[in-house]
Amino acid sequence: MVNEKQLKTEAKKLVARDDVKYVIGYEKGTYGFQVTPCFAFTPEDTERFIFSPLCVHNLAVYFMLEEKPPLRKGEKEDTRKIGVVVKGCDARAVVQILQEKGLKRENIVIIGVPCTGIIDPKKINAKFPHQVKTVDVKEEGNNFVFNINGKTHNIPKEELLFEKCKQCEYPTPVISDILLGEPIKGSKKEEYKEIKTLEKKALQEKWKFWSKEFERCIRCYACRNACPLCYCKECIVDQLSPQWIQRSVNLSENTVWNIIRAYHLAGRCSGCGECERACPMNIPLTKLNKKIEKDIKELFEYIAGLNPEEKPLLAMFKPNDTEETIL
Amino acid sequence: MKVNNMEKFVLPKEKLSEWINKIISTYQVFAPVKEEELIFFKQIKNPSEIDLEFVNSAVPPKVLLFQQTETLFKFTNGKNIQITPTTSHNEKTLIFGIRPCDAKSFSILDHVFKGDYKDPYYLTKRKNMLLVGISCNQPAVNCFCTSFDDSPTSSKHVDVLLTDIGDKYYVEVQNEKGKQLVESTKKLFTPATEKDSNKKKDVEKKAFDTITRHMNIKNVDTLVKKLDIIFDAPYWKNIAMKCLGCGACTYLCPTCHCFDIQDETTLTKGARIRIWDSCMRPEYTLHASGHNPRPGRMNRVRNRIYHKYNYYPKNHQVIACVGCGRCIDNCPVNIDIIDVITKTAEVKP
Amino acid sequence: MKDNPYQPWLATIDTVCEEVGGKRAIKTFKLVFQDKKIKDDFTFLPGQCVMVSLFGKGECFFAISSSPTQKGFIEVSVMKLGKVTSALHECEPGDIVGVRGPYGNHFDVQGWKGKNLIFIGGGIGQAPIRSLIKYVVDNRKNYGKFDILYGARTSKDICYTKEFVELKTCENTNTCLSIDVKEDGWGEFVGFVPDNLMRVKPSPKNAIAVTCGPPIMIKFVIQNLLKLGFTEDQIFTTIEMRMKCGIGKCGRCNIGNLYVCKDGPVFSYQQLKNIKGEQ
Amino acid sequence: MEKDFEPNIIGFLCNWCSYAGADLAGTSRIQYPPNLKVIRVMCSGRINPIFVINALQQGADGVLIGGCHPGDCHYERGNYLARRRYAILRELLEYIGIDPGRVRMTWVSASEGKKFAEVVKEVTDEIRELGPIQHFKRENTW
Repeated sequence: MVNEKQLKTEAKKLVARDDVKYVIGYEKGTYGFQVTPCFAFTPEDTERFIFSPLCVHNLAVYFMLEEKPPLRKGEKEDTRKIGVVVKGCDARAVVQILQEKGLKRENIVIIGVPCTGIIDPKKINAKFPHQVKTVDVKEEGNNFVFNINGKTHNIPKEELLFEKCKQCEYPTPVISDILLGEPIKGSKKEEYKEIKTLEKKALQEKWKFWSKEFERCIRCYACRNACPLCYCKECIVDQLSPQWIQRSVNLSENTVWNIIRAYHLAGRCSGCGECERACPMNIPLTKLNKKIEKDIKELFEYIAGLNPEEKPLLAMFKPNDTEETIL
Repeated sequence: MKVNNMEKFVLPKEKLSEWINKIISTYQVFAPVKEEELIFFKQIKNPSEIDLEFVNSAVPPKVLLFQQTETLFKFTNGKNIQITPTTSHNEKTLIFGIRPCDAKSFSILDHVFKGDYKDPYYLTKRKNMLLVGISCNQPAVNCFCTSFDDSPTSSKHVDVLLTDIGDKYYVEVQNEKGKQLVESTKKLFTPATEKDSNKKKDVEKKAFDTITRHMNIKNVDTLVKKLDIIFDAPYWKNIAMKCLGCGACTYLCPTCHCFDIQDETTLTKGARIRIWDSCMRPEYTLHASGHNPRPGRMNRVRNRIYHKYNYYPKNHQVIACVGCGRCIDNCPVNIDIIDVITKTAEVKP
Repeated sequence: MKDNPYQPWLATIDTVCEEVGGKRAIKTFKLVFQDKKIKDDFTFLPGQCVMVSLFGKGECFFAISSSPTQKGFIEVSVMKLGKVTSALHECEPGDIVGVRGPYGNHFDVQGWKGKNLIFIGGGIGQAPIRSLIKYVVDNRKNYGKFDILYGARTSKDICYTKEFVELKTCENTNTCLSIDVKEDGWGEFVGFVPDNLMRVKPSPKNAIAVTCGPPIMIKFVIQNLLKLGFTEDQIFTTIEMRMKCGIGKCGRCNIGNLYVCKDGPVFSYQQLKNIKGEQ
Repeated sequence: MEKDFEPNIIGFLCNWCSYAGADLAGTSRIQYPPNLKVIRVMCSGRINPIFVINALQQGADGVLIGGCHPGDCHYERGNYLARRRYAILRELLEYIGIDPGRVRMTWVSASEGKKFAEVVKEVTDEIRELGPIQHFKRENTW
């Protein structure tokens, strides 16, 4: 894991620069295992920065949430850069946004953190359900070490890691201005085991599975808002004319919403899993995203978020793309 | 309606199923049911479906009164328009296993839906609904109902409250409605002894002690005034920086009542429906002209908090928060309402 | 009151009057309730609003622009902007709409008896003021001098043109129109409404000023009224917000703890200044 | 399954090739099933996946997308883009549990009236076999 001191020093230097507006990192949360985004406007603010295996958030989302109120008379646009701390998967989201020209490279500064895996908050909360005081975590070999109420707990990493982290192929940010520590070579391989199991099931089984999941959806759109790549000015569900997806909350509309959300991320999703983490109804959204990721890898040999110069998957083609199912 | 001499009984645990079976024969019973590790209030046919090993249901039980999608009325589409009102829900319903905090939220929502204009959809359901609560023996990490002078074992807002005191339930009848319910199945209950009520007191004390997070509210008026003063403080902007505007907090809040009204049509018919909406979305207040009175996340986050802790007390003399902790549990970026309100004490205008 | 506040009464569009053309067209719709009893019993006061629904499209909150003294119908003036208003602009006489209301508070026409009234309107903001003007003109003897100021972008953007011509002949009434940009053949003031106000300089003595229009206009009109010596409780305005229910439940039209649909839309400047909330 | 079930199929046909192909099939009096309801679009690249999903939602039992042959697109690349989108959508729908036979794509040029009729027949037969769609049809329960 990253040296926090180095992180603070680099962030401090960055905030102090005239051309940087603020730097987004992580700080301790308000209780238990929570970590929360931290906006550093001054060098002093960076003192609060931390980095631990509890830093789940994909901070790239804040680039797209930056509000630009209309300029007043005589006011000049603030073109200062925004700095952000990113992990491997977050960096791919940034690349993807750059690729789509949603952001200008010169407007951002990226502090890259080679990541050794993040703890799934659901798993850790299930282990220590009544933890009020904030907890520090350290990584030692293949264990996470927690110091809770004076007692040390050693828990194997495998038990607590996010599923996505267990198969992460790009632990080191593919893009960064400042890289903290030594890059980690991705040694794992994404094998889409879960996806393949589900794929093999009979159509009816699959529908039974998904309809049960989608039925729970309350359409709060937390999945959309937590996603750094869902940044359309007007989302398709908010559109009134034509209203493709009705506002009624029922299986039909929920299914369409979930299909379309996943489809809109085809060839764009970096697999950070924020949608699933934000979902209060525990809908396994990564299972949808990963399926598309797997398909495009197989069909078009394309992996999202690796090269900012490349064209987006669905904005280009190869003359010999698959024709298998076309009549 | 209040029965002065609140009657207390005990119900042996093994007789619970029998009691519920009796209730099911006269009421539509909604009870906590587990689905994918989450608890939902669903209609049950059999007591075995009930799962009482939970603290908070995923979606608050307000969904049973103020449905996420409610048809207001139907109409025929085209030149000759005719309106058909929806039939009112006159079935007798009963929520079994509602938590005292969620029950309190109904009392809070009543203010909105009664008001100058009576909301028939909510009120008919409310009128026909009995609440059988269950005390919270093991409050969760983010529970803070005690911050509002309430108790995890309070029977104030339910008709009947059960408290798990070991091998039996301690039953408190709160009002006439609850009395009738118990009366009709009197055989199963025995009057509570002093030992039983002491046991309940122990449970209450234990539950109180389990709640370790507190929102620092000395006095509602002081808080309202304080919030009035710091309305323009940069504090709100700092909190809102983190906010993703996802709206999970509002959908899962037992006292949030905002809704949207939309028309849905086919070629020949249509309906006007009411669906939950969230003040965390920019579209919520966007005028057709393009003007938005709450353009920034700061305005929206502040509005959500003020609505609960300032506007609502001003209008209805009660804070619109019951301390269930759902918004804290489900916020993806750890915006913690306990923290937000507690820290306002130090904020300078 | 009906049992169900969400359910509208059916009304037929009687006539459609095109006030302003162009991209942001304005039309005035005269609506007659189908049910005779409601038609006779529907009462309101100037400043109040109704929810007009177009079935299959949605509902919109409009100020009633006709006067309570005109019985048997109500009028609403609508600018073509969103989904519902655009659809409404397609409507023809004979089409059916839904109406529910009246909602909100009203101008204190009783309390203002014997006072001089100053009306300052801009663009479509004239709609609630038109209702008020019609009412006070019909009860002319109860009120003092009238100053009517109205401004629009160009002479083509002026609503209720004919009625302004009639008002000019009304006794003890000073009607001043203005347009923002100079035009050939325009005989009246050229400039913004707040500037016209400084030119007319109505006296604050025993007077009430009512203003409605675009937010930016209201802001400067109020500033200028204060300069002219009006006190905060002499200035009244109406506010608009996005609304869905109209009855203080859906939660979107609040300014602080007040709901515009229920506690508004008429507010005195004194009230507005003291509420903490976004406008 | 009902015995005499006749499927409703929505056809999104591109203006320059498939639609002309359908026209030719008509003028050449080639018989093909009447189950296909055609919506003309300017290019197969215009077809947003939501069109397809919405058709299924509103009661279509199947969808047929028609475009120009690769290389023949009036807008040079529209059909290539559509091909990619279609491939992903088809996989995704199958993953959700919807028979991929319900959403088909075909290349029909303006001169292929006969091919058009054959494709429609094949698709109709296949969907007739699958029966009415029972997945996420909009119910409008109100």
